[in-house]
Amino acid sequence: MSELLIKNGYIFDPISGIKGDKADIAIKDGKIVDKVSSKAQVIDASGKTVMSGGVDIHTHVSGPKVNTGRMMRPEDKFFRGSYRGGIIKQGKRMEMGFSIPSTYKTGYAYARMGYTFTNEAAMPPLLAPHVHEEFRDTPILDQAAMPVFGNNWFCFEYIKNKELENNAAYVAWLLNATKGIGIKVVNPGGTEAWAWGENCTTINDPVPYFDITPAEIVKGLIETNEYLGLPHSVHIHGNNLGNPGNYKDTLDTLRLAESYKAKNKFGREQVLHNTHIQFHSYKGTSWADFESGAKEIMDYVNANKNITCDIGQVTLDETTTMTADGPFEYHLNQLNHIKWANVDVELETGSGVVPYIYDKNIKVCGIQWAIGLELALYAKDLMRVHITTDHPNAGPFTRYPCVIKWLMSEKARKETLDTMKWKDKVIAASNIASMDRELGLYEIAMMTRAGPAKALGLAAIYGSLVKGADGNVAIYNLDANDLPSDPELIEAAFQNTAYTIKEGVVVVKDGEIIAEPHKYTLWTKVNMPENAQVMHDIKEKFTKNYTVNLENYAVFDEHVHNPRAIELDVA
Amino acid sequence: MPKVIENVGCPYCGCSCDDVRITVSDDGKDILEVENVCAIGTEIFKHGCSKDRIRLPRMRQPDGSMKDISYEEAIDWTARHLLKAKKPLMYGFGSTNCEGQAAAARVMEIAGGMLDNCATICHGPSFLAIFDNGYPSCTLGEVKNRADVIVYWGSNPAHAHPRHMSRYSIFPRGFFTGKGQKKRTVIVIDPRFTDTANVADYHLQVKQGHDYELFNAFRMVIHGHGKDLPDEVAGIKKETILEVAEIMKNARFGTTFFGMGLTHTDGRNHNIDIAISLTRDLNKISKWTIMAMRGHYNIAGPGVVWSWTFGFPYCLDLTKQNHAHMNPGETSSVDMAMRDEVDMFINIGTDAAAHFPIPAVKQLKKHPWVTIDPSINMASEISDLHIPVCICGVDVGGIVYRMDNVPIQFRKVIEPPEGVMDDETLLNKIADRMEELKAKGEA
Amino acid sequence: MKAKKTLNMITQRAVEEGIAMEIGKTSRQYFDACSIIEMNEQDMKELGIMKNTNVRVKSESGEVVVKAVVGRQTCYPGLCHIRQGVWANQVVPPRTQSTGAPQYSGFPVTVEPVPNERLKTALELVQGAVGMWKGDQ
Amino acid sequence: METITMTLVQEPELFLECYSVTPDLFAGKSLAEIADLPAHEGKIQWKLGDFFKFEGKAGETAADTKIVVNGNVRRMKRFGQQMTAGEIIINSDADMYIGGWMKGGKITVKGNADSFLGIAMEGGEILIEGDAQNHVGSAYRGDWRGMSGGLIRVKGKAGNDIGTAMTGGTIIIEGDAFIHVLTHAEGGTVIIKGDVEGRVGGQMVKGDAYILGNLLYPLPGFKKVATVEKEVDGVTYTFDQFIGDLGERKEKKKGEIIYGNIFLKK
Repeated sequence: MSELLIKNGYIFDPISGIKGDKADIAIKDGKIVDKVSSKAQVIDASGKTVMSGGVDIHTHVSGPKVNTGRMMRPEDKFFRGSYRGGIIKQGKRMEMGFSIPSTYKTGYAYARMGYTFTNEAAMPPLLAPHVHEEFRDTPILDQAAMPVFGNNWFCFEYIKNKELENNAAYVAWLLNATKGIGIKVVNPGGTEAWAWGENCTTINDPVPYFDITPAEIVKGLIETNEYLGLPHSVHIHGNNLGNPGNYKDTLDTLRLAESYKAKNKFGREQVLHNTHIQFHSYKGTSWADFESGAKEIMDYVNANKNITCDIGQVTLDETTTMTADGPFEYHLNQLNHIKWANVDVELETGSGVVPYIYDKNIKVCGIQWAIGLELALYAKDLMRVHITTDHPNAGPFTRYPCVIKWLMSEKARKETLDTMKWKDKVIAASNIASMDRELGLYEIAMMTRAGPAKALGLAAIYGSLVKGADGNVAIYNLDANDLPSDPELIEAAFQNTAYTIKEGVVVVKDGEIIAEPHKYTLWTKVNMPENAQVMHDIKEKFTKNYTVNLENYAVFDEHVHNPRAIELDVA
Repeated sequence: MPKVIENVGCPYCGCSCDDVRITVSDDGKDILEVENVCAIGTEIFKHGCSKDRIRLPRMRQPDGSMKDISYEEAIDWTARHLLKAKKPLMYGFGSTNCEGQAAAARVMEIAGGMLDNCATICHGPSFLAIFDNGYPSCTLGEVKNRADVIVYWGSNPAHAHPRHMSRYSIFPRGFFTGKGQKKRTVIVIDPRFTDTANVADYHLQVKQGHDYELFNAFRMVIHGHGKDLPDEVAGIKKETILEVAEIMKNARFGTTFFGMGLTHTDGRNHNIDIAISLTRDLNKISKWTIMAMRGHYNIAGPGVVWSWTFGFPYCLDLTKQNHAHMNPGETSSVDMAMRDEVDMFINIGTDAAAHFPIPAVKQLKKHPWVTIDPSINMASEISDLHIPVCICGVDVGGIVYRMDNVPIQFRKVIEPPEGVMDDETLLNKIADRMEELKAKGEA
Repeated sequence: MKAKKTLNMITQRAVEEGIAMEIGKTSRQYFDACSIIEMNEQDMKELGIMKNTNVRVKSESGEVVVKAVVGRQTCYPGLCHIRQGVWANQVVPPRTQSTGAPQYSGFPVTVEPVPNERLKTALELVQGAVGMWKGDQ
Repeated sequence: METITMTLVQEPELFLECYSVTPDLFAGKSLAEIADLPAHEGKIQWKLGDFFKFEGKAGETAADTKIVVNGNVRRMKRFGQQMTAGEIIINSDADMYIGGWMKGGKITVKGNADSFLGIAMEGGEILIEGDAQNHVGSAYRGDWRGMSGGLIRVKGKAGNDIGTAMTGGTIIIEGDAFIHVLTHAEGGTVIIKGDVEGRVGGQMVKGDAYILGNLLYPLPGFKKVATVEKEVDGVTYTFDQFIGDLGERKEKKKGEIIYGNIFLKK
């Protein structure tokens, strides 16, 4: 029986509505409780900010394309270790890489920022054992992964034939087989088209051969998701990412959710999560007249409660883009001519990886930076708008503290803007310079833990300090009543916690890893009767089209690390 | 009652076939029958249950003979020598599961040494090319279901990957390729008239060592400079180049499979690098992918595991504690051997003594040499210590990565000989022992 | 007649070698599969080499005696092939062009008939190279 | 300029990484402090003083510091790595990474240098009086930003990968070179006074190669466009000018297509 008492911190817990009150947090046997005995270990948090452990709703940290990025970029490691004043080994294993960190660095670096849960944003089902192997080697963090469904041949056929129940049975089967948590959609139809070198850039472009449109795919998957009542909603990276003028396609995608209402027992209210919405909020007709569409997009999001999003903030770094949007990565490579990796995955999905430099001296990069921040600053309900960098696409997750700084400080935004070569053009093409909104700690807590946890349907366990939740706590060196006027100090406080506590165990103290307790793999277990038709279809496709045998496809139990199932019953 | 085990993975080549059917004896110790497997795979399973498997570590004695010792002694000896060496090298992993490769990473991080795998002498140059130019690839099912043009360049699957053509590339009938071989065009580019060339529609007998020039010529055609080609490039006539380039351009889905013919010759990585450039070019007008014909069933594994562990797939220098370094040519096994940069050698799941050029073997043999392998091989017969282990895919399961980096879950089919450890257990025990010795200040 | 000619040597995998390797490197099968050099018939004629006779192959880094054959997978004149393995590696130059991969393919060798010389076993070659060979026991 | 002389007194058993031997790290330090600087032999961290004896005096700044290395340091790597100013003179052969990532100053090696000489160099000057091995002025693995400035002169011969992914600066090889010159280059100049086996300018977008000897296997991707007179390293020759790589993507500047050039001495 372990007990821990965190005393006198300023508590920010949007799930329970606590806005900076001075209070104690008690943890017993890994869970938040009302009180603990006098034998409890005490942490003095006076003058410090206390939040639940951070929850990342969308990050690419584990699995085949992340690892392809690591493998193909030795230069992302070179001179970024101790050579250049990098990290000294703190945990059991060394930490490597900047934009695509090693699994060990991933675990340690998230923990140092006070995060305890991440949701891997795209798991190709065929390659699921790889994702789970990386989970095993990622310390501290609890992790989940979303299998991709938006270009899956089974889903195409069931949705085209309007067989909702069959599609639901297939989705449930696949979540079980891959130990996945929810439905991810990436460039619906477009990635399948890319297998023939084509793309779907609007929601109405037909998918070659399959005679279905992205709009039908998305609606079919929303219906499936709500039929099953999964903890998370459909999680979408829509068509036409990254192109000028795409905000219209984004609005088209968002409107697909209009007639749907969330049905689930997990407290989730949205039916669609639009991820890295910054990449989808572009106006203009070319890179020459490129401008922000943040206002149009966020006006729509603000007005529609059944939508959540994360921002995908550009951090102005040299990074590595990676997505299941295969055609986009090819397109990007044609622009920057650096190396390009691509992996089309049979019957299911694809992906691409391209290094990218968001140079603050390039106008477009500056505008992209502005758009992400505008989206957050226009948002009315920050429970529905989450901080991400679409790690590592718009920048590495290790820059979250910097993103928080920009959101909390107009001065910090101005300072960054002032370093840009095309500052005036960036200002002309966006509204960032006129925005004086500064977010507070409560809003940051919404955007970094409470909101994502609620959208994931996991708020009873993560992102919250309510009784019964996991004892995951981040204590930051920030006096909530006397925030530093120097924004750099805000960034520094969020970069390295005073304490990070994972299930009641202090894992980080003063920014240093001191313990590596066990971690969980979260997944969604749908209990429903076996569907004979679907099992027949699965067997047939495995016999005829897959190159891996059905019996070797589902992740073997011994390869799922410390599983923690979210269960639900479907009659 | 003999038992039939289905869906068994074959621990031979990079095809990592997972449809093997094995009948095992009542007591689970013998393999009675093996089906759906090539001639080479059959031998592996046969050997797995042979009665003369080594069961105990063997230490070389001053008179040159080998003496059985306990696992504990072998683990302690290895741990102490690893700690003592200034720059120990662990090399191999051609036949090790990923769990073992992850444990090896832990061992060498504690030991502060060098960690390398067989890719260093096989597809290492392909990694170099991937570093420089990326890797537009796909899974093998994409080839099976979609490809209408197949190129084997410097690779000979008829010999090195016996079921590759039938399972994945030329013959299978996939979703969009219902007519199988009839609708596929096969191009083999090789200086020899290989058995693979024998089933091809086109065999381009390139002048050995001049593949780079031929790739350059194809790229010129794709970029619209076909007319500027000389009459012959690398032994291939201009008309042939133009004709084959036209086939490539008109493919619906093409794949280039390349092998040692490119990685072992002059230019090494650049031959692959330009092949990747050609693939990229072709994607402007068609859909093309490229894939390395990885040799062993899990030789993609260490590249995958060590990339997530350290960020580099091979040739790792872990001597600096806080960060890893990699630069083939410096940190690669054969180069280090020839330069005499290492002072201890662990050969695991391969046979460096047979597969390294002999001058490199002589250099490594100057220092303590440990072989970790189920079998007697050349390395075991010159080593100071030979530690037997289970055979992955036969008496231990685990995850392996197929040539297209698809993870395949291998099953255990028979019980290992009594007392024999698997790689993961052995390596973790060596790591634990090193930590113990360090804690005691005996390092 | 004894002639010398510089050929371009490569070493690659063969299915016979693969099978034999799994049987064991000390096996007869491995010996039979790997101790041969495949050459073009024209080169053999020029060098005065009878089919299936022993030849000495010399490179910048070593030499080895192997049996000369015309392989099924033919080489063009000037190109020769020894299957990957112990015999080939007696002559493969360890230079890597700073890539880590030795020069397994494309290095000059001279081939001369030595019909009366004996082929060595794999073990004799490897143990011999490191000073451990004590003769057949 | 102050001179500090370091003389080898103890040979390392393996190879020693002398990343601390730069004018930048020596400047402003006493002899004892310099002798205390780290050097790695495998996993063992030694001090420079374990291998060298030091005499003379370091300058206040890097630019004011000259380091003379005596004794056979053939098995020592990384001299002058990342140096920004000052001078190093090595009176023997030296191993890999001489002047790697160098930004300024000058390095002279009186003997041969091994591979990765001046990789990713940004400025300054390297003179090798003997031969160099492979990857002279190349990029680090995977980086598309190779040597971008400065001058490397090798009086002897060099191996493969000269100026791979080069973007600027000049490399002069006075002897022969093997294969892969200016591969993937996007700028820079390589002059080879001897013969080259082949593969000059493959995948090159931009850059200039001058070859005074023979080019045994020219790439098909280069096309002869002119005969020109050019001054190379102080001497004027007549060259055939070839443009390419016609198989690689091309960039336009002010509407004109930019090519890589190979100038072959007539």
